[in-house]
Amino acid sequence: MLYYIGAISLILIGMYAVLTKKNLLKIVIGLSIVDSGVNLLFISVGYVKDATAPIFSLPSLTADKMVDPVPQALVLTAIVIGLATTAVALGLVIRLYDHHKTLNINKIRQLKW
Amino acid sequence: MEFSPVLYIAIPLFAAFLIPLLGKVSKTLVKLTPGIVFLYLSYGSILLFPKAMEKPIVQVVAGFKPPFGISLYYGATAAFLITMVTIVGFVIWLYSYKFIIREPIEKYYMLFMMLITGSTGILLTGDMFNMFVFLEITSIAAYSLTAFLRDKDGAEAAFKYLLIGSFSSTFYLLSVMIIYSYTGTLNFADIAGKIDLIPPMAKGFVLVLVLVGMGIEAEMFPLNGWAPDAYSQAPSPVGAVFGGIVVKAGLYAMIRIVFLFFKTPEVMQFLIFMGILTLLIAEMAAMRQHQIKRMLAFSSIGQMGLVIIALGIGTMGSTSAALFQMFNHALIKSLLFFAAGYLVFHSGSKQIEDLEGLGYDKPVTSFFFAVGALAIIGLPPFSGFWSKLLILVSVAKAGDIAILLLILTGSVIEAIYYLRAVVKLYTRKEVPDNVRRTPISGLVAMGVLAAIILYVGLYPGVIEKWLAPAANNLLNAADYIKAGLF
Amino acid sequence: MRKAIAILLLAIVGYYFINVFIHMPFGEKREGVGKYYLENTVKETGAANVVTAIVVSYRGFDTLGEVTVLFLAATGLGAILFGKRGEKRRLQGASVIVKTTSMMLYPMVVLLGAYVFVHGHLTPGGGFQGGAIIATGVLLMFMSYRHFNVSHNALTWIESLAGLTFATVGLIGLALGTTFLQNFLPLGTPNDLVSAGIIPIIYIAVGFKVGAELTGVLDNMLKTIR
Amino acid sequence: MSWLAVLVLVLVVVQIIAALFSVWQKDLLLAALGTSAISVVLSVLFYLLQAPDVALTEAAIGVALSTIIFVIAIKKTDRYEE
Repeated sequence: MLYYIGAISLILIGMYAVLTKKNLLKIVIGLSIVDSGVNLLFISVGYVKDATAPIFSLPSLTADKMVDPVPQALVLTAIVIGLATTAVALGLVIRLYDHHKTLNINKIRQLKW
Repeated sequence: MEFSPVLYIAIPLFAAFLIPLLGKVSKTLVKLTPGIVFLYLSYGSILLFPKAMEKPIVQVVAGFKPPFGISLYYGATAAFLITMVTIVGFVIWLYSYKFIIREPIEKYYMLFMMLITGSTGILLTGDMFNMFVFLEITSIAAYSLTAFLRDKDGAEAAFKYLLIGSFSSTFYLLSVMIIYSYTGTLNFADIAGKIDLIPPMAKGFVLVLVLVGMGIEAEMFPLNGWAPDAYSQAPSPVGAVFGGIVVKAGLYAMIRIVFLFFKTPEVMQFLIFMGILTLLIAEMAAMRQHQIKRMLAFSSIGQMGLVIIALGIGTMGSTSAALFQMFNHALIKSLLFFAAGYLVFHSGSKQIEDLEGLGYDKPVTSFFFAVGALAIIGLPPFSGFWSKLLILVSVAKAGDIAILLLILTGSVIEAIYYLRAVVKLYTRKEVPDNVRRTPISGLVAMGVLAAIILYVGLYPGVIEKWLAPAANNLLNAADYIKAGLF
Repeated sequence: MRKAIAILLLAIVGYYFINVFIHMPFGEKREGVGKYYLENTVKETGAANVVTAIVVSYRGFDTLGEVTVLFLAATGLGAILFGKRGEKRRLQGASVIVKTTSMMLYPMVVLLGAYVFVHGHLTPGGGFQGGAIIATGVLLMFMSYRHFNVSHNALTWIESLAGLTFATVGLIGLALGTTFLQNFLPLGTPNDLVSAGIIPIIYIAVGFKVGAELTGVLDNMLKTIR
Repeated sequence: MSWLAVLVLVLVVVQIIAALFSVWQKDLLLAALGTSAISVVLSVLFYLLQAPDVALTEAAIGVALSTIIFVIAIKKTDRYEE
């Protein structure tokens, strides 16, 4: 339960940053915090009490005493995708800074938002 | 080896990984690759098309039966839309061939090919998380291509798109998570059978998450703020891909999920309502635009609104009309973007004002623009006429006069601003001598699209006979479940 | 004003979140595909690590897509930052101690990365983690040596060949009359290094590809002139 | 409450503080380090949730690479938020 609360707080804090911050890099940081929150939420959904990791490294481990492996596999994918998005976002930030010499969105806005 | 639906993804991916190596040999080879890929895929689609119309082809990946492995669901609707995507994709490639002269060319072609492949994947997949992956492929290619010209506005539009797009994917991922936590499965057909395991509160939340997440891709009001900027700042062929292909994929995904999991009268009413809002607000906004590509972008949003209305009505007739409209819109909007791309190039300005007199200076390109404009308004003898007529008939049959009138209002506004642009084009004015010509490949691309539009307009039967199975496949959830979980 | 709207919006979202998750069972066993994977993975794929089996085999198609996402990000970053490259980095070279340490650490880090992805089907970790570790090692060298450079040619070759290997392994399955990405090699004994059919091949390809792509991303960003 | 629950509580609180810190910190470099701290805690939490694969990924990607690309981006732009 504690995990859920932590994860949801992360998501909300990240979204708050994205919605209110004026600095481009801050917005990207907010996005990455949201990503972390979603990942934590997903893993905690797959958790089973008193179970082990889903790896049959010892003969004594049995299938009915293991956590759900599917969320783990999906989060693995999601983390990498999050990194890809962050990289592209930061590339765009560098480009924008190059044009405007500022990171403040209020000074950048040319197109209507 | 028989053509299998998985090749829609596998071959472009293979080609994309090959492009950097080909780039070391020659640039021409790189430029030709996407064309060959799409030509081959179009050929495959046409082979596969009749089979998929009879019975959905469910292709298993990695040899595990659904729901344990990922399966691709190539049903009639998907077949209809994917065939459209591959053909339009080929034509857009043809147009790009001479249009894109800016380096890095091999990166452009790679991203361009993956943008279309990602959309194909969204249309094809039968697995919820797999759809997320393809959504991300599409989005990342789209962000990069929006900023491809590397100017001020391009980077800004791309950043805006990225911001909204990240919200879209986060929401979608959250919905996948909630669904998985209750049903324990990710396969669409399997989830549809177990949807009642989700308690009502969570189900409502999932619905909101999906509508917001996919609504952003489908440009539903009020989530479409990214679209006009992205469309107008991206290179023209990319604008055509956005309007012709990516939006269709997003809309299909949203409608597929809603129809499979949440098909209640209230949701359908809500779709109609949102469709009307999208249509009217977008058409009104398009009216006020001074830049031609922004006008096209808003018109594209408006057309999506029209499609959402027709899908929301949810009868057999309206659904097939909606699919027909999607098909027409893909062709016509691509044509308009093609023509607008060269008109902007020739006049050196994005403003509609500055197009004055180009109709005499660049007759062929302007003619194609006029054809596109008339077709999208819905005048005979072009294909746009039939789909709009079918939508109106189906709305009238459903007995809702208010909706009918609102659609007509939208269409009238649309007609006004398109005709305004066309009239501007054909107003006589001395234009400074312009030696730049529209290259042959661009003209051929436009010609092909115009020919298809005219042909379908004269013989609507060629498309119409496929609409019934496609609409049936979209509407009939029970069949989907049965086919998806053999 | 903007903050007030944001807080209001987030309050609504948060309210729904809490309402949904307060009822979500935590730490309970669940029926569904997860259970099936736990019971059948060793038998069907020969991999001891169930997560790896899911990532590479059951949901291998996702992984192919994921590799592509990373590939697109590297390509897209190259396109966005194109023309902004300067060969001169402003970064100062590090001190002798740092340099020597990195020189010693570098091969070990790369080796660790390789170990992680070669053993992906047996122990925690795999292609993505291994690739990321290798990229970190390269970064170490970037940071401490001003003139350290990776060959672009080599990166392109590694990236492309690894991607082609993945796609080809998939297509072989199709060509043999089974399905895309289906295993066509013997499964071997679980917990052996050479076991689990095509899983190690794919994960090694993924490891090389991810390593090359992330290095490319870092290189692209580092060499951008301000 | 077992010691494990206390540990989780502490970690979650640290994580939330780190998130708030990186959102409100005006020095972007420190904010980026804040996200790195979030990832470290996240990685430990993943380990406690019996997900070693994901913990390893988060450690390699979230802690190291993601932070580094942030730092590079900050170096190429402005360090302080206005």
